[in-house]
Amino acid sequence: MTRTLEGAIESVLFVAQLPVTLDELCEVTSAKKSEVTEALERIGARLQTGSGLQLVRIAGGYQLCTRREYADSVAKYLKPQKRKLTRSALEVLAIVAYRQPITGLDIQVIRGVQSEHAIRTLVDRGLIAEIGRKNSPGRPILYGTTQEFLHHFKLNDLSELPPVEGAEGLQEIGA
Amino acid sequence: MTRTLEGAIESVLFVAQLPVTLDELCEVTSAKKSEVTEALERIGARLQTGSGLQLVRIAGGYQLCTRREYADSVAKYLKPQKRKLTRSALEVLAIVAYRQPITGLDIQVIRGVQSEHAIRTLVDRGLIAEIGRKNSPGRPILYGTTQEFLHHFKLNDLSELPPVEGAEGLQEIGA
Amino acid sequence: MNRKSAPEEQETLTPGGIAVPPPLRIESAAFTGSLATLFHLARDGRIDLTGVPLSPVCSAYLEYIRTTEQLDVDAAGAALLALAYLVERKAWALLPIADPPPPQELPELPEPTAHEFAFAVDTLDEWQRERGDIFFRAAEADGVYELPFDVGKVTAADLARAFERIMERARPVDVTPLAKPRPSLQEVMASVLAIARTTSEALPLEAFLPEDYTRLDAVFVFLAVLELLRIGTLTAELVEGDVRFGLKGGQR
Repeated sequence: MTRTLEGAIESVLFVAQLPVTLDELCEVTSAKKSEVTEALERIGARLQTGSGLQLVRIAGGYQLCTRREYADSVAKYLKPQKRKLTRSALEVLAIVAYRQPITGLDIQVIRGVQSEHAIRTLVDRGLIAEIGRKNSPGRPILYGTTQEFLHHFKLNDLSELPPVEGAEGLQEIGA
Repeated sequence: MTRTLEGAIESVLFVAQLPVTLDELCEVTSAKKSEVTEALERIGARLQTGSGLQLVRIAGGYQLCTRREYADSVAKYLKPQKRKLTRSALEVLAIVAYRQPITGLDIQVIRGVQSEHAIRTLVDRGLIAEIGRKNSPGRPILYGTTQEFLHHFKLNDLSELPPVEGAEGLQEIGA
Repeated sequence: MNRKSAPEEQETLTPGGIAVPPPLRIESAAFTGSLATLFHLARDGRIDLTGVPLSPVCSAYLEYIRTTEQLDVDAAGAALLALAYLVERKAWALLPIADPPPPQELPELPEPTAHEFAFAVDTLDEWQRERGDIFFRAAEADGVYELPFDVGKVTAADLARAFERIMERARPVDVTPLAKPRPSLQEVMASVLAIARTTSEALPLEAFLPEDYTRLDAVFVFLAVLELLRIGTLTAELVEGDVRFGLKGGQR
């Protein structure tokens, strides 16, 4: 079989355990960005006809994954543990996502309730992480979201989060 | 998109870490052996046109893998992923490997420089891990190498490390 | 079990000004010692109170209150506190243990809360559900990616048969220590490869061995051939039911 740029990219995406950035793909294949982008489009299109896989843009890169239609078959094989985040963890996560860098105390002030457990859970899950220390007494930890956060919600970058500005803006979006 | 048996099988093969047997595929897709076999043939045929992947029969099952033609691209991508340890991280790793269990402070004493960052990196990479606590004030963490360490350096067990005796040997490594 | 039976030297005030319970002594299967010690052990969770009868201790305490002429109120108060604590702890210990409530599900959030993020939270929740339906290749895949090698129709049994055949003809390893160290697998692989390069034909396993070879040689050559198959340098094919090995892509 003749080698194609498409094939090379697809094989790299297959072995990658993380999203592969455009730059990485260019470097590995020694191809131009425009060529790689086009090849990625061709791969995406080809996968749309009959494949169980799809190509997604996620966490700043490209990654192969299974199609939603086959979630039950894959789940039946993998028997994954349901690891959905609870409402309160999601709330803390949203606050961190929009207000990062933010301290645990500030999160607590916004929510009005103890949030340590939720913060711990999110850190353990790798969705938020210490990204620095605040220059105030006690030098509290500043939290921010991680690549895993983008991955968990199938986001490409933080700009894809729905805009949140006070209650008015929210009603418009949610309406 | 409509669901197909082919798509379901392909998505299961994609996520599987090991070859999936015909029986497993039948069970997961609730399809007959003849149907699954035919679908597998269709997948194999489809992958032969332009894909970077191939379907192989191996170890009594079926597995998706990259085509040989793209081995160099795959290697080019995977290699830097594995070899990003800095000189100082390697130095700390060597010290831990030979002196385990060892505390962070002891590592610092041997190297004569702050080693927290390197230790953190190695812990993050799963190459060293907490293997206990020292029975001294503050009960500091004792570090040791992991299975991943052996794997990373293609070692069978720790006895395969080149022999090093005393501090002179260590300096050689760090030199 | 009363004050008189216990040593008298015990202080009723610690240096920190904390009153110490009067030295009521407790004798039981699970614990023998003073009330103060029992209190400390219970507080630190180092004793199972269910095995310690507390009612006689309470009786002894009442006896102590009634009979002591010059009652030390601080000490009596401290003892009462310790007793009350123990009784409560024991009561809890005797209660059936309920399943701990799932901590994450609990908080229906009290006011004030992060209303402005409600929409974002809903969105994240929805995205999380959607994301739960797609799967990536296992991120925890242990090990390094390796291309499975393909030997076509050749089976493990074919390889084993070829191996068995060369082993039958091999002589045992010399008992006398060898003058030169045995070659490494790398070196054997190189020699196998050199032989394979001499012809465009696929060769039987024997072809890679010298006329007179030991079992060790046979094992090494077999392993070398397997490794060369694995890395894709050699291919295997069946010729009249016999497995033959040749260079990938014909001659070189």
